[in-house]
Amino acid sequence: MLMELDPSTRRTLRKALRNRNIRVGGAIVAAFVLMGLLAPFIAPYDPTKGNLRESLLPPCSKYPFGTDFAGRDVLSRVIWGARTSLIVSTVSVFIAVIAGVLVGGLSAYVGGWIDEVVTRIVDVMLSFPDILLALFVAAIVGPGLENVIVAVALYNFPQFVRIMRGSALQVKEMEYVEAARAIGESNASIFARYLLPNSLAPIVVHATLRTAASILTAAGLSFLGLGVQPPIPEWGQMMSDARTYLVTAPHVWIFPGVALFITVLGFNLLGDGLNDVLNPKMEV
Amino acid sequence: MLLTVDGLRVSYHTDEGIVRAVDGVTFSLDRRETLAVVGESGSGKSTLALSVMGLLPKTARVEGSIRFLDRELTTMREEELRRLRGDRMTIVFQEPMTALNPVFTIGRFMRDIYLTHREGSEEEALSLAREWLSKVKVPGPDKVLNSYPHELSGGMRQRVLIASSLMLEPDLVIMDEPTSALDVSVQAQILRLIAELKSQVEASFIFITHNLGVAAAVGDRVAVMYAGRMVEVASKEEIFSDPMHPYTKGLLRAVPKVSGGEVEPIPGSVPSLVNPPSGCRFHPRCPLADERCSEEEPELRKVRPGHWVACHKVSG
Amino acid sequence: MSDLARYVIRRIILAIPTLLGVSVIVFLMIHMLPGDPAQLLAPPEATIQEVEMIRRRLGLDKPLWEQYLIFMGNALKGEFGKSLFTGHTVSELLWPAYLNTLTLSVLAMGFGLVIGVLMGIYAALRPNTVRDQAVTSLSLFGISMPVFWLGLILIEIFSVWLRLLPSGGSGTPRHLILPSLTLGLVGAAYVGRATRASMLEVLSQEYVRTARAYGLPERLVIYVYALRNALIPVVTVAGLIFGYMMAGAVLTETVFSFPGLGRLIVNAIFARDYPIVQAGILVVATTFVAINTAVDILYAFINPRIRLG
Amino acid sequence: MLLVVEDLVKHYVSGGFLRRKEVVRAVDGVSFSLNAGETLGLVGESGSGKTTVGKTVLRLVEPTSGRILFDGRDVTAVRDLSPLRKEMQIVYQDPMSSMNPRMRIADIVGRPLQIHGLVSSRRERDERVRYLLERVGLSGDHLYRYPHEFSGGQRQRIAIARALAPDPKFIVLDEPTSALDVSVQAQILKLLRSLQEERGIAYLFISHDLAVVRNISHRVAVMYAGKLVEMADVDEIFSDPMHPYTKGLLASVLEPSPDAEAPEEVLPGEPPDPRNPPEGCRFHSRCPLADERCSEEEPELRKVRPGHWVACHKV
Repeated sequence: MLMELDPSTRRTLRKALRNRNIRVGGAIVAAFVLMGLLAPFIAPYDPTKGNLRESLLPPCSKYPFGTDFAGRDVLSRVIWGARTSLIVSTVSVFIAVIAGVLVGGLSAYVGGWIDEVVTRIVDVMLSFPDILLALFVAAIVGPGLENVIVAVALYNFPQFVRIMRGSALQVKEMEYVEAARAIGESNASIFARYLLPNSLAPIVVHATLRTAASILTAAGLSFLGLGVQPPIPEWGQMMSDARTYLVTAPHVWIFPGVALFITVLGFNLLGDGLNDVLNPKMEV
Repeated sequence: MLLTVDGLRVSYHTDEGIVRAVDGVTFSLDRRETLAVVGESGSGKSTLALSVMGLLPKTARVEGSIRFLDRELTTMREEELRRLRGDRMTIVFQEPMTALNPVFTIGRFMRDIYLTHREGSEEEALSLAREWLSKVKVPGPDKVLNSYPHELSGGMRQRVLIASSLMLEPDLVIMDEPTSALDVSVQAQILRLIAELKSQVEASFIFITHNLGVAAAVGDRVAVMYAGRMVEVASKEEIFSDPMHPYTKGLLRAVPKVSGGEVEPIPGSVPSLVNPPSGCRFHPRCPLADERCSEEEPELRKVRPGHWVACHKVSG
Repeated sequence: MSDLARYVIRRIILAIPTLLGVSVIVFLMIHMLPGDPAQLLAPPEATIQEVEMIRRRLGLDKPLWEQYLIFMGNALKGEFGKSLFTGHTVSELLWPAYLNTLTLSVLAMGFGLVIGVLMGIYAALRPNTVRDQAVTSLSLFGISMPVFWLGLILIEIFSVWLRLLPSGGSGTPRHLILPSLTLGLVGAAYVGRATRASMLEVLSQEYVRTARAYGLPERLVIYVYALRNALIPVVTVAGLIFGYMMAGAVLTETVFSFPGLGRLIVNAIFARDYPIVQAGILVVATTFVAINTAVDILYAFINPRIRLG
Repeated sequence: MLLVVEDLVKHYVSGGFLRRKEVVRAVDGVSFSLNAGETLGLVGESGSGKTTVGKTVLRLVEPTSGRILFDGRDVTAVRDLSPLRKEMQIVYQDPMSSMNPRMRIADIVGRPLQIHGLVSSRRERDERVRYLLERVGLSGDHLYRYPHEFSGGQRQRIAIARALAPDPKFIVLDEPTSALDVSVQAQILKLLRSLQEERGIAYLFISHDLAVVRNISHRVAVMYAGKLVEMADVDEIFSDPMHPYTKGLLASVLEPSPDAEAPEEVLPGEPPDPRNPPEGCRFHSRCPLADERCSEEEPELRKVRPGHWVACHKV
């Protein structure tokens, strides 16, 4: 019974597997995740140890992506960088989703002055556009892996509150919620059985898209020197280091940039595809 | 004949399969005549209207012939068709709420229609619009010209659309459930208005509705559609006093009346257009159906002068 | 009072609590930092007596709410105290940088809007065709592109290879081209996506079908009847993107060594020059709130229905 | 009397901070009663407040004032609505939007049974649901399907099964056949009637369609702009309507007959804006009989004959 999928889930799944965005995006994301997980096994060199005599080598057979100023293998650092981005983006988005869904969902369901206060707080948080809130947090707590996660989570949180709240407000007005009250469902049961499951589709889509944005934000912070600190390999930080050798050794910033771009693209494709499947609009 | 539709078929490809929205419809319309087309959901009546207007989505496949003013519409270039639309043939849709552009005033809309099809000045356009708004009994036409759609009631919006579609004195006016979204009392007003306008203009009307009472009130002739086909066409008098197709008969028995009396449901439900029943599409719900009905598709044939029926079980 | 006037006033008044919230957060920054604010605001080599003097001079010994009122009073006058290290007042440093960033953002926004809206319409008019997919992919690339990486690539192409444009610095209009192009391309991608989605939605509306049913020429239907409606949500997106540009300029400015607000803030963070950080963030956030309020008001002018809300 | 509604009022107040304050008088002093096993048809045009009456009676909408007695209990006063929810149910116009799209039929129909502790196990629940589905004319095998897999008529049967599940004494039917095709509507009307005969359920049947109301009701109440204007036995109200609005409504109805014509305009204008109803009799602006008094003094609903109530100065 549990093993067999019901027809509508199966249909959604079939639609998802036929969707090109999901296939391409999913493949990229899977490759990125594997790269992050398997970094210790597939990276040819230690990403933190370099040989200064082999500094800034262009791509060659020994170092396919060349080496950086400290003579570290760029390929290995790109591979390990995936792990850093994976941790930062997924953990921060996960925290933001859980907190955002609860706060936004309850705020919408309870309504009244609580909703009013939550909305104001979210408005204030969203008044720090884009990377600015993360920058603000980074300025207070300082750089470092954990702090970047906190900063990025805090920057994602109000967005999920807003989306969940909007979605839940819409669902709350649906007749089936009233019908649930009519048969005597309790508030807790309405929230868990009716409101939450029907509000989640936009959250899933958005979580994917925010993962993409968070990878960019985290890399941006690191690029500014306010993010993940050396020696932990991180793509944004690698590019920042390479700016000094912009002209002489472009391979040092091109490869992490390509990795970053493709990874973000993968999540964005996946998000778009999920949007097509989960929030179908009328066909024109 | 103003309009002749012959063997019209319209189909769409969808995820579920090919939808045969209209499947072999033939009829013609005289000048100054009103044909009421009645059918339940999925009967293809609205698709029929859209195909005459050339407003079907690009994905639709159209076969057969539609001749209007002695010209073939199905093969006509879009630009030529566009010139006919709004000028020689017009359509009034069901939802007056969503049919009007929310960000433009009524005057802007009516002016644009006029200037699209006529050489003339803006003043001429607005004065004609004002004249027609008075003809459809809109109180304060000047104020309405400067109003946005959301500032008008449903009944007023529908009057505006009727004025817009009659303003250029077309030959054919299609009304696609124009009163279905309105209250009973407002529906009565609009139907009365249409009846009065009919005597003032030269146009022919195709009036599409799911409501048998409305069809009886406006139609000279009535066509009954079921699952993409026309099953019976006759004068209003004949169709309501002597219906011949089992579906028409069933429908008339199923509809409750204010004069009282029992209702008799038709068993089953309207078939899917993706995989419609073989033979006569009504046979699974038909009390008279036999083997032939499930195999052979009945043709719409004349059983009496002016009375056409598509049923194996009707003789004559 | 007309509905429109009422709406405009309400929208402006609603921005006030948001701005107050922003100012409180920015004000509290000094107090959220680990350590003694007076110590943080004193030069590193200051003696205990000097720190105490600073504490009194800056009013850090007063109750928090009083400090906030003083902070706000000064902020409203455009005064944010002195930089801790350079000897300049914060205003002297802030406003030129702000102006630079504003110039950069406005240029980028103009560029992004024009390209984005055109791309969006082009794609929406031929949905699911190869050309639509090309445009859609391009905008997806745009939003997936790390802005600093794009900047580096443009430098590599236009400054290193072609030697057409300066790779950094400021002063001449030529210095603005690459940074605003970088920001503008990303902005165009977002605007393009929003326009396409909105245009597709509008094209499926009944009033578009009505316009066609009355034979209105396709050009009128699309560029007037549909576009006017389609741009309503795009205006909102544009407001958000402008904020993104103001803040996203941090990265672009760093890449191009452009003396804007973002770079000022980042450098101040490194130097622990907190008055500058506070002022910079407050100014960006205030601009963002102001723009979004303006957008909402603009909205009411485009869309007659919103005035009732 | 199973249900007694006394002077029910529901005003919606909107606006507030710099928004124009508006009071929508959706329901403005409505009284009626309903016997066990009886159907009261509540007729009115859009904005007449008929749906609000139905929802307020169930306290899905909180009344502004008035009293609702159900089976001797004061519905407006109870704190725990749960026991009442078991006995009073509702069926909506659009069955699709009134069902959680992510629930299976077994859950949709079975939840009321679980909530009110009428079944002790999942198996028992499924058995009951199967029985209910078959009773409303569906196959019991549909248990594990989702609402979107059914046709409109089938969905309405499921909604009826859900309302039936806790074995209620009273069901509000809010335009239950308006979204259905004519041929299917007749099936649902027939089903509702047979269920009433079998279980003695009382119905409040809300509809804008006079013909449907005539078909199913024992008594009929006509609403206009938040007020009851006339109430009488079904045959009497259709054969001898007394309020000018009822008369106008009846004259506006179109019957499928060979000699039908577009109706004469008997009700000019449109229903009033409930935010700003006319003074005096709310119908006076559209009434052919109205005089000065009608525009000043609000007529009471009064008994003009046994069982026939009218609110009109001219009757």
